[in-house]
Amino acid sequence: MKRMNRQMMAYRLAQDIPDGAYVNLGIGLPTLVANCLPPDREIILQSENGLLGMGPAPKAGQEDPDLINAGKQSVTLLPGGCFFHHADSFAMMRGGHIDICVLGAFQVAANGDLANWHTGAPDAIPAVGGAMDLAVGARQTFVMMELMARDGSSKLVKQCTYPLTGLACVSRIYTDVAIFELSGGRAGVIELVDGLTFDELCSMTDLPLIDAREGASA
Amino acid sequence: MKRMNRQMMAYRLAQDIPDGAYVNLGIGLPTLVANCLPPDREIILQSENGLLGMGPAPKAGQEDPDLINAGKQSVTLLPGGCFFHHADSFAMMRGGHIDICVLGAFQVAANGDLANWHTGAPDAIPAVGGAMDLAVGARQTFVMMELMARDGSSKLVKQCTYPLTGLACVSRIYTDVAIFELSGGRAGVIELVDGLTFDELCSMTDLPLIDAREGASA
Amino acid sequence: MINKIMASAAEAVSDIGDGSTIMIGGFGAAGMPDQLIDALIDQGAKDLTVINNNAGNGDRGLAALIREGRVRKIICSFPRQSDSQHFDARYRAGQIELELAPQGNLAARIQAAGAGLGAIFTPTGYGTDLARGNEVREIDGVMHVLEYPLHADFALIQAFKGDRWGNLVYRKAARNFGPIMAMAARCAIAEVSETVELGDLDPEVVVTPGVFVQRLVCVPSALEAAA
Amino acid sequence: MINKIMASAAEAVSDIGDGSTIMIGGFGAAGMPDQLIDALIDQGAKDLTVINNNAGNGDRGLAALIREGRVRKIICSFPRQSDSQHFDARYRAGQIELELAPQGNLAARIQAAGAGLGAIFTPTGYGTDLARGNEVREIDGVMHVLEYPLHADFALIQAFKGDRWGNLVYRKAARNFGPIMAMAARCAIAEVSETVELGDLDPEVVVTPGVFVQRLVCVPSALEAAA
Repeated sequence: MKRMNRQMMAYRLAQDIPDGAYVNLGIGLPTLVANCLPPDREIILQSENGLLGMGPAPKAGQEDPDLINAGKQSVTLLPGGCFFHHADSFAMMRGGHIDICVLGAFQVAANGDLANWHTGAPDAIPAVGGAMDLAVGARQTFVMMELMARDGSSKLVKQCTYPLTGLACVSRIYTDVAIFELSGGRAGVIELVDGLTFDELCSMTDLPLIDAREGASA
Repeated sequence: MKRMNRQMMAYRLAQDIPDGAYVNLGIGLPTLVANCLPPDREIILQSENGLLGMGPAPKAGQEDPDLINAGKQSVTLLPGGCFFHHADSFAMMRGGHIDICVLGAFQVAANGDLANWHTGAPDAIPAVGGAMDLAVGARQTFVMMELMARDGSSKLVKQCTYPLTGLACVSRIYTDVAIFELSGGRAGVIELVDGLTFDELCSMTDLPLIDAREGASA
Repeated sequence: MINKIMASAAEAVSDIGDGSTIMIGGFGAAGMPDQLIDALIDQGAKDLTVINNNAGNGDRGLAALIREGRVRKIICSFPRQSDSQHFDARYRAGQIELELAPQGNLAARIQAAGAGLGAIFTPTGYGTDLARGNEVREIDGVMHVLEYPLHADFALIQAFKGDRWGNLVYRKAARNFGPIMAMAARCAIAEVSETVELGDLDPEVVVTPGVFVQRLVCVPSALEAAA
Repeated sequence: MINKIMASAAEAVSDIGDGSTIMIGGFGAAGMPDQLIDALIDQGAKDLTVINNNAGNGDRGLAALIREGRVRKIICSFPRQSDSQHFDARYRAGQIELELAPQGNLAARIQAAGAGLGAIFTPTGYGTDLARGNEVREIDGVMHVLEYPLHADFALIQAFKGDRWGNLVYRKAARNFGPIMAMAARCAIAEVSETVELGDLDPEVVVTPGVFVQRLVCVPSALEAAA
């Protein structure tokens, strides 16, 4: 089995974003997708802090402290981009105007429940940001994560044990070993990395998966 | 008794608008106030259709179809004025940002109830516009009206018989014969035109009025 | 490549079906998308529910749509005006349904739809005939009524300039309902006086970000009319 | 004559009392009104409830206010960051109360306050720990939670340019919470990089109409910092 690294995951996910899509990339892992967008497509990135048409990082020395993304990193604005206030920014999300958001996750349940904001550990300082708004507001919520946690457990679960971000909101999960489509309360596998069998994947997740790959018998 | 004409009423009311006030003048009679504002005060007029800093009517031939007031008459914009959309415009009113609105009325009750949008006649086509928003939203709602209706009845009443615009929202009434301050469910008379006695006014309204003129014993 | 600019008003409104709910921008004639409405009249869609502040002025725009008998119901705040004769006639003949809303609640409900809110408690209209039947609640000592968002299938609006991403700027008080209607409709269509190259609109002054606009069409004559 | 321009940041914040609720603009450092906060620290007000998106970054602005022990409670969406050490320390020591809100609900509640709404039903947060105890309701098949407006005694915001009537324009993503916080506070105070003559701001591009701003103060160094 050849696991994908994070860059490859980002590249793979980016291929599934159609031309003309309005996309919000969550902080952390999803940010990598910005650099992998197919150059022949026009994809418009929204940043929760009031940018539409966000461009790549500026050249060294050209950073502007007033031009940052949700992760507070310096960015640029493409021609055709614009600025707006926070209420309008979240109206974009909550009002269903963003086609796709990509979020990281601690856990995703087969029914689409998402946990990505708080480990629930008693000494952790919780922080939620815009995750809950994106999870329920975007037309589609994609998750990008390694399938297995550091302790070897699957992050795709029957039921989340971490505090929830949103209910039944995730439609796809892009992992380092497989891509899952969540629908009707169940997880379908639509792609596997080379060298991994469907049965091996099932044993990794301990979940009843559906083989939904092209050509697979349903 | 020397009744005030509409121009005099507008002039009298304008004297009570302080420097720096944000004011919305309803369509009809209150519009006259715009031309009577004391020239030594800076008073900023809001128009519900998205103008702040509304100026006087333009010179003939300089009308702009995109620059109109709530009554759809051509206006101008003063230096320092600006434009905004309807949701922001009514946020200004409903959010308590407008100091004074001036409205016309069919009836006002002593407790401040206002009726000014609909006669209730079965063949009338109702139209409300921004009256209900202004009535409840402005910090103070002034009414400007002739005291007596055409049929000789008082428009200041114990209880409105016309459909209501807002409850307990009017604080002052500027009429052609007297100025009333409404407070605690009762109407106080704070000014009378020359030649009219307090008792004569009481008989005109058929209401228990309070003599709240300067120097009057309460 | 994203290009929301359509070749004609006719093309822009071609898929508006009978029975659609349509927001139409404008406060009186200012901001009224006359050319899109003319195209809609030509297109023939009927049985429409229209959301506008008024019920048409004079003989153009919304007034013409009403005159042609295409509007089954209108949701507005101020139908009765000196020049609303086409609405008046149909209303008195029982040929058009009227839902009257206080103007600020109308705007707030449109904004709520665009922002994905489920409902709002607003003080406006409490205790009046226009909130009869609404759920009421006292909040912080003030009585409020519950109002639901107003969504639409299409919004027809007028703007000043636009680009191929759908970014819009408006002209003076013609802005009125345009920005919030664009947000509240499944498909927002703008007629603009001028289309400009991407990047020509200063990102600080864009009023309607392109994400809220699905189609725009350039109608130069509106510019001339305004000049 | 209306002149909302104050001589100094110290004068602008002089009447902020102990126990006040204060909205502070900014998303991270962008839009953070550092100089007003410095003046507030000098002024000495304590026991403050602060509404901001974060809980301070680095050693300046809100972070400094927290470090000085003036903040009793913070309402925000994203306190924990790599450089939120001053908040982290006080939070772990039990010296500051945290009310966490999803960022979009935070923005919507601030906007609702400015717009005079009594409450809103929002889908965000339903079924999560952050909406535990909130009234819930299914509307059009979607579950919503009831959220109440966030009002403030004062808003401290940063803008780019302003005039004596209080009209403001912002710079890039520093706009963030400024426009809605100005609307939600009883007294909104803006620090601007430049004050301009009345009429110098194009009426089409004013982002915050002056009616929402009570005081402004020119802090030219912010311009230099941004340049």
